[in-house]
Amino acid sequence: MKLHEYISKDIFAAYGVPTPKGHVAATPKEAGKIAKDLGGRVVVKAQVLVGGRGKAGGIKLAENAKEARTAAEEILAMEIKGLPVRKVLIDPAVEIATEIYLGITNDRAARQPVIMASAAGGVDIEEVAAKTPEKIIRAHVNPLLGLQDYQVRDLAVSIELEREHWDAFHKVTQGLWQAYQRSDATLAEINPLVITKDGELLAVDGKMLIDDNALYRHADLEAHRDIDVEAPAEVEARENELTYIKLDGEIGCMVNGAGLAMATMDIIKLFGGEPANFLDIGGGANAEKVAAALRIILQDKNVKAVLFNIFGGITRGDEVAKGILEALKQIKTDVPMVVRLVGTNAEEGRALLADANMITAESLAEAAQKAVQAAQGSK
Amino acid sequence: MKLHEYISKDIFAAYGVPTPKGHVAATPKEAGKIAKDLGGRVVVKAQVLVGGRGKAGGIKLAENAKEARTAAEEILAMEIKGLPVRKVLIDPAVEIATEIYLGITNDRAARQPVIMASAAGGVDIEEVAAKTPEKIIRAHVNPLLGLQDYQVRDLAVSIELEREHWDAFHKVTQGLWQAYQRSDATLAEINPLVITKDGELLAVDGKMLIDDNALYRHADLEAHRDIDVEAPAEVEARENELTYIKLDGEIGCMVNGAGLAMATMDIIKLFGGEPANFLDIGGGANAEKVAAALRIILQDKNVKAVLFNIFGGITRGDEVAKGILEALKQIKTDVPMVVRLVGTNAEEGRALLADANMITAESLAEAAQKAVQAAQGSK
Amino acid sequence: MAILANKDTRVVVQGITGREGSFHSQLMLDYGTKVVAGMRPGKGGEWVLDGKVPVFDSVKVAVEATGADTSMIIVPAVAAPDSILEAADAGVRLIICLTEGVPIQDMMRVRAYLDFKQVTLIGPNCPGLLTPSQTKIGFIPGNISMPGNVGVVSRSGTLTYEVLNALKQEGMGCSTCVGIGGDPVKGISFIEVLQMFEDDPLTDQVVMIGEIGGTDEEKAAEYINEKMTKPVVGFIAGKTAPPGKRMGHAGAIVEGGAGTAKDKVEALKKAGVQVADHPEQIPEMLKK
Amino acid sequence: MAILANKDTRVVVQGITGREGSFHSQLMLDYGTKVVAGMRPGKGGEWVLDGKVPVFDSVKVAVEATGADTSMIIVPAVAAPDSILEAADAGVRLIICLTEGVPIQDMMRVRAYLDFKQVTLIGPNCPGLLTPSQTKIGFIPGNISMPGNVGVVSRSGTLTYEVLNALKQEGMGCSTCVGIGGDPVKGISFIEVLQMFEDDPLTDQVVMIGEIGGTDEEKAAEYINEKMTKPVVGFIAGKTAPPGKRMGHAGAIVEGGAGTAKDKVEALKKAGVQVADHPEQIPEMLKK
Repeated sequence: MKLHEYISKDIFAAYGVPTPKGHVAATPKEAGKIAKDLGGRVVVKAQVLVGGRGKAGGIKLAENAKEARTAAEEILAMEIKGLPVRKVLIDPAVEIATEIYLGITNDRAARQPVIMASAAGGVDIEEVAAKTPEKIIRAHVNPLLGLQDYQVRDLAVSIELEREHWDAFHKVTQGLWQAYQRSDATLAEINPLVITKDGELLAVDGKMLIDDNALYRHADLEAHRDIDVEAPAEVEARENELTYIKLDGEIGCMVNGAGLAMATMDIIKLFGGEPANFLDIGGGANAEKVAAALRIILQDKNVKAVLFNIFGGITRGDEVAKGILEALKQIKTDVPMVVRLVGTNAEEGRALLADANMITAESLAEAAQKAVQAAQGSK
Repeated sequence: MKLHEYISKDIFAAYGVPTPKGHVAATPKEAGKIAKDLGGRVVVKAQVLVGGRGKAGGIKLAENAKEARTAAEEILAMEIKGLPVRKVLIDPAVEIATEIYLGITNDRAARQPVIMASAAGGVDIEEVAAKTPEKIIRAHVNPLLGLQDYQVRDLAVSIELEREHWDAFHKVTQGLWQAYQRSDATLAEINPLVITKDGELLAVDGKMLIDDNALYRHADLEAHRDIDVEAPAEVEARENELTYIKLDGEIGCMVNGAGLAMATMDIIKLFGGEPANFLDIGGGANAEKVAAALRIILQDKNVKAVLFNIFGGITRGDEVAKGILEALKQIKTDVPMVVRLVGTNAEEGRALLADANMITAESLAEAAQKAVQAAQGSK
Repeated sequence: MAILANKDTRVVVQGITGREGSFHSQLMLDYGTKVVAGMRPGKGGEWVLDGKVPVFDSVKVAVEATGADTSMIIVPAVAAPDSILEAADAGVRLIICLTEGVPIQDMMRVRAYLDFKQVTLIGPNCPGLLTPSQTKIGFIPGNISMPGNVGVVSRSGTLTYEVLNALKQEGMGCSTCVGIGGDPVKGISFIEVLQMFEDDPLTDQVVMIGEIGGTDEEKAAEYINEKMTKPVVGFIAGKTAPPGKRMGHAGAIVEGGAGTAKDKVEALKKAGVQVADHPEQIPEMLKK
Repeated sequence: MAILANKDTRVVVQGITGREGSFHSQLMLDYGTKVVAGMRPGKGGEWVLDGKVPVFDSVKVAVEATGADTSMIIVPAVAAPDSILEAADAGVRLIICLTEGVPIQDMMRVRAYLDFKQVTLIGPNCPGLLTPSQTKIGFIPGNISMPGNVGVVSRSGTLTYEVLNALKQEGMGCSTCVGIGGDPVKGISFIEVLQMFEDDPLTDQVVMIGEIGGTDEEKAAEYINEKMTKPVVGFIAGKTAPPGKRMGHAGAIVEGGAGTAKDKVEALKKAGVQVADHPEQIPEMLKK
């Protein structure tokens, strides 16, 4: 789950990382009030969960409260990459001497967290990583020991940080590590970490991604979930513990298992169709979940055919069949459906579906081809 | 550093261990007030840092506030094993069904913490350990991982705890572990951990020892240090970063290094003397510390001779000599002094002491013999 | 003999009393797997699966009492890290963790600890292992495969069943099938299983099923190129996945442009691996 | 050759710029020890000890630049755990930590981590190591010993000097002297050093100096009894120590009645070790 800049920075601050003393506003009036209280120049920043908001005009400098209010009004009316801006952050403007990049993420290959620092902060770090990887210093952190002070010093040395800033850098870096670890983050990033003209270190922008699997122990963070970034159908899917991603094609898919779901999408494409979605009903899905999944698929008016590809392991064919029948009781639809059930309790499932008006298939290739045909037929 | 029962239990409670809702009192009046507020039967318990207070009469049951006040009056007037009772804890009395022992300490041989549990709680656990060691279940805890839930379950199974108490036991045990770890304890012990007739688990008595080396990060605990348990000279020594333990003999010793200090005491005894103290001036002691050490030794009126045995490594002979001269400027004394300086800067030290009126020795045996003779001569 | 597990493998199931735990343990028993013990704290002393399998309060006691050498874990995600550590400390040689949804930082800590231990972990979030006609430990349906000389290793769950089924349809059997799981931080990796197949006299050919995300397939391709003599057929799922979107589990995040299906297919082809366009092509590729 | 360190050992000193650090580094240089680098964060680029030794900001850089293979740590207690881990991760093969007062739980974590690493730790709270006429790493004064065939291992600091000095007075030299330190949780133990002496062709006899507390001496006695062929002379300090009182450092707590001087002396005697009543008796016992 992505966290907004202002929430990420609040978390960093709670672990001792210095951040600008700004506040978030949902209206231009609030924004003006905050700017007035802060005094002086401020930055008004769109709080959206996509990159590139600066280029899109989502960050504006304001000399005073009046300008801040105007800037907020403009930004709050924007959509950035399709996402509405609901909140703006008003931070005091700072005079920047240096910009540093500092981030912690999981290195899956090393099976350890990795901390990265670069003197080339403030820009697109992925571009730095691609073009001048030597400018990014990396250090792996043993997950049982945690980040050691010597590692922080090594980073400071490697990015040629002036010694007068070492103590402040230590505080920021250990604070970021605590924020990463205690929040079950998969990414905790400060970009830029600014050294101001007054010689202070300040986390001017912040970003966190939280491990969805760990949200059960972070109810406070879950409460900050911004459902604007998800299509309504995706929200509904998540609430039903399904993974659904809407795509642009015309063949709805319901599959158990992420790998098989992707392979099913791939084979639809291979046979000339376009998948309308990714939908993984997960392991051990019961009838209720299957019914919810079918409702979600059919909400997409582009869908011209539905392909069920269920290979039973932990998921049982009979449960899936019951779910389909349950959903079809509730939803009146003419969309043709191709069903392929294999594996655990597949026969019981096929028996249950025998009387429903469905196209059946044995192999995956057959199922995909029939779904593509059905979709073309129903156009 | 030992912590009082009431402080240990406060710490346990902060980590979620259920403890009786009692309070500590310094006067009988306060004790009566607390008993009145608690209502019903209470236990009045002497807060002293020695074992065996129960047998010494330091724990009394009181039916009401009036009795509690009387009991507190009696206990506050006591000395237990030479220690004055300055505070009493008034806890509500509980109806005990079962008593369990639960403790965590450092197993130096295994280089890991070890958690111990026994169904034979409420008694002297060292006696259980000596006579029926099989009744104490032990589990080592990996210091990087911490106490795992499965280990807690294994303990519960092994002490044959009824399953209905497992959840409560889990909470108590993980709480005790947190208390142990976050307080840098060398011992955290609940004895007894009571199961009340109502089926509640309750830490009725608690004990913690804190690693002196870690007190720099526990200023809150250091503030609770009870100097009553230390002889005044020991307090003065600690404040000067010296380790001094008063003994009953007549030969004062000042030595650098604990091992050499013990060996020096041993050899004094071997040649017919009795050491008056253990005193380790530590590594790299400077003149000021040496002077303080000498003052402390000479405060003991039993001392008939002083033996300085300094083998320079990190400690420098010249610094020690300067300290002795410094102390002798301040303290007028007739006590004969035997000095043996060897190792780093020993010659410089001997040169400095050449004009002082001191007995010198080359070997340790010679020094000890001369000190024994001097002590006999000055009787 | 087979790699990792065979008919003599003695399994303790952690979480045997749960709905899925008991269902799959029964299927395993039916298949012939030696499910010698179950473990569920607080249920020690009971017998389950028609009184055939004793339940213990701890893995340690289960191992002592039944000689179990392998643990299968099918517990809620919140309990999985503790269960893995318990199994590791109880002295089993193989742990197969089926549980999905284990937090990644938990797994990083568990992995760091397991590095001390003489134990192999498969999973979490994996379908388990199948050595046809000998043993089945996990979700892989027994009836979709038969004994043979093809070793199968996969990051996916149900996609693996698809492949086993396709092989069986063509009369081809499997030496052992290992589902290593799709989580970003996990136990055994492609390379370790490929190495076992390379050394296994009963395996003549290998199928490797990967998906987008991470760089495990690329690393496996390097290993195949440098060390493997046996032919490998590969398949990569996720060619149509839009970049930057999560496809069901964390393993399927496309990280920083790397780990796309295209990259992986190219790496495998460069290593001499035949890569199938869809799973049902795999049998004919093996026949070549 | 000698055990653990010899004239070719290249030492980086962590904390070289401190008062004690520079003092003892100078004594080491004077003795002939190859002090090739110092380390002190924030002082990298400076040269110390009359411009003879370069200072680096990290052990890693010091190792890379100077080929140091051994680190001596002489930093405040609060920095010692981090310093040990830094040295271990920088790839030295031997770490000698002189610092006293390191919290025991810190040391337990450090030890658990070092179990992963190919590195030997001596200390903390130890006087270090002396291979006479070759190298001196730590506090042990160089002039109190000379080369010879007696291996010395000790839990104590200054008491060790006493023994070395007594040996020298009697014309006896030392192959290597190792002060393992008095802390309850530490690096190398008696047994490991005894084993090295047993295997060392330059060592013919061994002196082992213990003290009250713990059971290391008892375990060493078992080892001597079962494995050692070379004669061992022992000494135990603390016969007059009152039970239950702390004698200067944590190693000297008498734990639960075990670990008394009497127990240790008996265990050693049972293992065939001659035990001296006072340190100056040791040379004549070795002559027998």
